[in-house]
Amino acid sequence: MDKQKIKIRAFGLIAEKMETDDFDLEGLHDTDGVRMALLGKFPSLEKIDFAIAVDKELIDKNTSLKSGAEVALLPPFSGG
Amino acid sequence: MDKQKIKIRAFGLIAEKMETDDFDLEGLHDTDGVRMALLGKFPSLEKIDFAIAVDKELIDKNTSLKSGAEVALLPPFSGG
Amino acid sequence: MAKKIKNIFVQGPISPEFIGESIAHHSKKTGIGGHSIFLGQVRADKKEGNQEVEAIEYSSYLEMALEKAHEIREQTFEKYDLSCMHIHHSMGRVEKGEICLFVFTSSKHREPAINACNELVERIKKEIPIWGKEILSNKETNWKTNS
Amino acid sequence: MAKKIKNIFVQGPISPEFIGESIAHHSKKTGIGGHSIFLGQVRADKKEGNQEVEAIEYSSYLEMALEKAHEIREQTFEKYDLSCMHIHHSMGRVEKGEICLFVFTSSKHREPAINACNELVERIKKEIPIWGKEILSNKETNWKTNS
Repeated sequence: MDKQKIKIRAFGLIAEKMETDDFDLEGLHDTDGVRMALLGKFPSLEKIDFAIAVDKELIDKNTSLKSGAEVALLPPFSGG
Repeated sequence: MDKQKIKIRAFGLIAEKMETDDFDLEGLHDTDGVRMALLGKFPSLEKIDFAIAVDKELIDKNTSLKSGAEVALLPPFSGG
Repeated sequence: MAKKIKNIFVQGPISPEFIGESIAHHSKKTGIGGHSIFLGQVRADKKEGNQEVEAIEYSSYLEMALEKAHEIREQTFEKYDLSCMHIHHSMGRVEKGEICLFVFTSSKHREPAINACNELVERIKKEIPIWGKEILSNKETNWKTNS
Repeated sequence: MAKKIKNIFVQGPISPEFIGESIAHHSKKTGIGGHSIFLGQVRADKKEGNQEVEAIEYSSYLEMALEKAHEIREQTFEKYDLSCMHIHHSMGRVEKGEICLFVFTSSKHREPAINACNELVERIKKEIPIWGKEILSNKETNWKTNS
């Protein structure tokens, strides 16, 4: 069995829609896989614009994940 | 006798050189005349860059003066 | 060798007294000729249904935000000839009329301070993971968007 | 019909507390989203003969300065969509490290406040008849020039 664990962190509108902001996913090896798993679990995310950061770095294409990686779901920033 | 009176006001370096900042001149009818009279009285002004304002408006060419006009001698501004 | 990462976050609003004190701290730095300051203030925007923004509640991806702020800080010091740079952003609730962002730059001549301050404000809004949730007069909420 | 001409001059330095209070006064204006502030501070420049600037003594052609400041003020309100604009400049002696110029603009969105503040600083330095006499450590004086 695939025990690779990925830590998911959600913020802003995404956390609100998921009703959680911090959980683990198992058996995923890249960010496209994470995105698919999340859309399966939380269909309402489909309509929401968000970026992904892996270990605090924004990514702009599918990125492979090591066990323990932190994948953050980031709606558009609105500081200031 | 020509009694037209012009009020002269001097500022900054000009006032320092003249050792006065407020006096009247008589018998002058334009700013070129004022400039000549002042250079005669205060030869050290020759080397100093200054602008002239008539009744608080900067002028850039010879300007005729009514009696009672205020002619200000303004070295380069250095506020701030 | 890495420089210490500064905390940019303040709980709640940034007080005008804090800003005054922050300015006062620079009077010993007699090489400074100009300071540029930008302040963001929570606006009571009108929303649909005659609602108004009462407050904004800020949250952040803290670890990433501090790393990004550090990177922006280092790059701005590299690019502009600055004597000082200070960035403060609110977390948590800030009422309308209160200050949520304070960017403060200082330099010998005015241009670097002014240009750096403007660039910092743009970069903070675009690049730092902070989210504002508007609290409306009817207690409903709305996620703020930056233009 | 003419608007009242405001006094922009303050005797001596502009205190950081005054700046803090001035910021605090805007918390009731909940249509404001951004403030831009520029502060000029007296710099202890090195001069010939190992002398240093200790203070600057400001003088002005007061009547013309206030008229010009009023004109700049009206033109800036015309050009930019501002909620507020405040200009304060010192007269008399200001020590090194103290503040001699305080320009403060506010607007709904940040751009007008920032652009107006920058333009005001440039115009104040170029167009308002104010002169600064630098007092050096050996008590000699030197008329400041703006670059």
